[in-house]
Amino acid sequence: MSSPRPTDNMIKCMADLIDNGDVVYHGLTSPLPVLAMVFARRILKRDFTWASVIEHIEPIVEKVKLKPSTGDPYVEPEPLGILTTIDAFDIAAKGKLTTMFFGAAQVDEEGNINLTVIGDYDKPRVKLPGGAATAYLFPLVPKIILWARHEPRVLVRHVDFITGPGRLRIEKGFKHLLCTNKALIEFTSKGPVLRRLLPGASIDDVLKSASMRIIVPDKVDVLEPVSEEEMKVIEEHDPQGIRYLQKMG
Amino acid sequence: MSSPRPTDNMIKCMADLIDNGDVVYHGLTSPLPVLAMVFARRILKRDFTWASVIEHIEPIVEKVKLKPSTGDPYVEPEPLGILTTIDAFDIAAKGKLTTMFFGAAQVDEEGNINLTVIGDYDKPRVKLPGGAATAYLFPLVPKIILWARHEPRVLVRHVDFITGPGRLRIEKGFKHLLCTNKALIEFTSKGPVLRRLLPGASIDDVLKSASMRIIVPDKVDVLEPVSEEEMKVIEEHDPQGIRYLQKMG
Amino acid sequence: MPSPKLVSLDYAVEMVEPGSSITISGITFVRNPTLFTAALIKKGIKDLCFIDREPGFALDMLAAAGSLRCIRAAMASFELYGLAPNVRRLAEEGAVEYIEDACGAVIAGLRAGAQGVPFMPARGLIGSQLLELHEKKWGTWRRIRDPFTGEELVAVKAINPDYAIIHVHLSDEYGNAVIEGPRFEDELKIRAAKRVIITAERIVDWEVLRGFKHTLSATSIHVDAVVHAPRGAWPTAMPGHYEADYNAIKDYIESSREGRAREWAIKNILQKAQ
Amino acid sequence: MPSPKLVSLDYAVEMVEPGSSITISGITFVRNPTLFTAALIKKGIKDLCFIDREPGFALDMLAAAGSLRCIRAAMASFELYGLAPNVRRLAEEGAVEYIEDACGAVIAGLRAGAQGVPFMPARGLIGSQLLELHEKKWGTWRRIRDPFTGEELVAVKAINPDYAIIHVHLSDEYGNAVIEGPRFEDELKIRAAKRVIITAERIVDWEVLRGFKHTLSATSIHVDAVVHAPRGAWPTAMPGHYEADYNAIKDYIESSREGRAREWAIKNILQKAQ
Repeated sequence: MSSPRPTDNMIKCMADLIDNGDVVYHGLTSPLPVLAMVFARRILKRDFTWASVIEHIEPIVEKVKLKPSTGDPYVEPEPLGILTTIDAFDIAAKGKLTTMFFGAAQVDEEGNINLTVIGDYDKPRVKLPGGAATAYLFPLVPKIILWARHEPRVLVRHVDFITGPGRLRIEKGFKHLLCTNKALIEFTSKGPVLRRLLPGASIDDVLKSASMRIIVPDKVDVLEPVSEEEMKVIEEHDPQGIRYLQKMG
Repeated sequence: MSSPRPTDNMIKCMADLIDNGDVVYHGLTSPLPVLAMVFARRILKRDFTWASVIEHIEPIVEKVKLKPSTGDPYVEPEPLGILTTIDAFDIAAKGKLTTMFFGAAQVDEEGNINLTVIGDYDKPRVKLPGGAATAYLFPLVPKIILWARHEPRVLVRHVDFITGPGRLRIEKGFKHLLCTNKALIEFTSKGPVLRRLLPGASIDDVLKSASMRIIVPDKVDVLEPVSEEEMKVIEEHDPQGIRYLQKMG
Repeated sequence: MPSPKLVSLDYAVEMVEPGSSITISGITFVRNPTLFTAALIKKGIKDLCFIDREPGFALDMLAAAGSLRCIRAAMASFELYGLAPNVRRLAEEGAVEYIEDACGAVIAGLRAGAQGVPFMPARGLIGSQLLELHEKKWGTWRRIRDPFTGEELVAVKAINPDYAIIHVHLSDEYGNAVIEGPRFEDELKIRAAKRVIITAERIVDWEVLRGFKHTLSATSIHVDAVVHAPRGAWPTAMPGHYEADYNAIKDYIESSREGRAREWAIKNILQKAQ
Repeated sequence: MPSPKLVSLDYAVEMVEPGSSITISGITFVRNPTLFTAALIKKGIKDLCFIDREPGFALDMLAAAGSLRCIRAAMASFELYGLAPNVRRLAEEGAVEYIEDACGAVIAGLRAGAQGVPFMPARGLIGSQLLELHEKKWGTWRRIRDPFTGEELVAVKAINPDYAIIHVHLSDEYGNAVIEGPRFEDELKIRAAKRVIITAERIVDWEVLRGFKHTLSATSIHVDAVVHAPRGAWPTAMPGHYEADYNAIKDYIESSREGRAREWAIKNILQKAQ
């Protein structure tokens, strides 16, 4: 067994944001959300409904195994049945899909995210893969958990392109959270607020590694590092270390 | 075996309006349409797609057996699969549901039908069962086959309430046909035209038994009565004579 | 998967508030939630607004028991037995508000309700006098223009009944449920209603559902209560389980003529089941 | 049931006109109609407009072969292998018109297409800069008001691709077909497209379908051609039949780097199948 890396602590941090009664959905390119959902169910014993882009509702969680695609049906075997994405998004339109994860190439101080383009839309410096469900679900899902690398060019003041509008979420009183490999940040009407440090990260580090201006409150929690037992569970579901390909450390 | 009655000839007349390649749908309270579909498939060898309110696509036609409800799944057993009414109506919205049958309490000279109310909507003299799909499908289905009793109070000049708008159909160039227990009538921009007499009915009889003014062209066809062999097939599918409860004679 | 929702018939019946709007599963004589309906009328529920596309038997039970304030349907038929007898009586007496709808419009309204949007554009309908009534009298349809081409269409207002009572073939205790055979609009109703009560021929373990390769008609996310109701659609047909019992239906019609339809239903449906 | 539609792969490929719009089944590495796509690029098809929600492998094959004039997708990803490599190249070079869509909007557009209405109202979307682009640049979305409440919504224009190429588990020779496991939007695509080509792992007799208690993913009414295509989704996954072949996918990516993706596909997908 290996010792936990920042990626693993990040998974634990994301898992802890899933509450009892949540209806949780993950999309493509989402190894960390999948493992966070496993962690929440198996270790934190959170009682939530499992849905995803795979369209397998309530797979046997013990049998979940990461592959290079998180849209691959063999990642989440033996579901209770099929819940189509169409159906899941209709549930979202009614506010009943409570919890969704989104990766982001850029996140800014308002919690806006960019998955569309670096540079200008018509003359892209870098073409990004696209926002997928972002634009549709941002105004609808009561709790969104973003995940991103804690770097100045990722945590920016203003995104190049607003694929998902964070400000609108904050105005609606929705939960809008960001897990990085250093910290848990919550977007509020005053700006991004540091809520939790990941093991090994300092406040100074968190602030210096971001272009966005992060508010530091009096009390900042520190996440308990992933234990040996917890690490065993993570590795059981990702023996090849696919999660580290996300380059979160 | 019994000898054919006007009802049986009416079934044959309706069956003959089904063409190869049609997509045919029947609704509730439709013993004559069901038997017409059987007749068209088994005797006239018409190659059409069978759909209905039962949502059974392509049942085994040989096993179709009438019951007091034509929405009863046991009437059309062992389908190829389920084609929901939702799906069938979407097909209709695209003009691909080609052929539909409608009963009517009143039909008028424009081919409008009334299934809603005799008298005023708010103070009904007689409450009718309701138009079901009439209002929705009249503007969409290229061939509609109405069936009704040949009586002055049924074949009227103007219906009390337009549940289904016939004029709109004629303007669109859609086929709009009426089978009665005496005749086949086609609605045209000039009015209802007599196309075919049923065995035993005279032109005089057809005109006198209707309040609507029916145009008689030079050439009027006469339907060959249901043969012994054809009667055997009808009775095979309706041994109890449920079809006669429609009181078409 | 949040906590189980398997409750008794009595408990589920108590969930339905007087004055609310309700839709049910099936059509005329197929897969009506008759056991639940019989329990509802025994309780003496009042002032319900009933909405469905082509209802029949269970609607008439509610009509017979005086449980209804309004009926919205595209057709309310007992087919070869004529119009639903108690519905006809109420409608002709003016004892109930009767909103005649059209099949495609009911589907459009339920679709909007299921999708969480406030209206649904629909084709057809134009030319029928029902359009005037829906536009002016009931406010349920409105002529609109396609924002892209200007084409005239009808917008149907979303239908979100307070309750959907849906009888299914099997369900687990969480409300993950399967309807076999004809679906009608039941999967839309499950998604459009504010609260969903499933009555099921069989209650099964998760393991029965697993490996099932098709969509579930309902999931735990959609459902508020599950009731075990074997033969819960009798005398209407339960495809694959039992056929419609036309003798019982005729008996019900006979009782209706004598004003005893409510008693018939309580005795023959509810008491026999207990 | 009109005449059979079972045709050869070559015959079906000839049906697809250059310059038309096309959608395909599956997502990233699941149930893509790769065999059909390989035959299309071998033919040298040009100027297609591609539309899908979350395409991956087969889209990239078309991009590699220079078959595309435009791409409309909510995400075009090879997931942990990064953006679809040939799509990225074309997009960054400006060699293709790239219309970034959103999942919920693609679903809404396909729903309108499937239902035969010109647009579909949708929630969400407001606040994203994609809305401006769709409103002003592409004319595909428009802000509207609910005719009943005045609430602001987005109308998504109907999506009616000229062709849908859908890989399924089984079909009869008329196009009555079944998809097992995840459906994605494939049943909508079948209904929204002007012409539908089914490629099927298995061609079965009617008798196999009979007694099947669920809705068919496609019926003869919807389908124009059926092609027998065993392993027709490889190297993407066919749920219940075979898993995604990630080694082959990596090999394809490697070939893309060397500009040989088209050759890779023809050799490894098309020639191996023959």
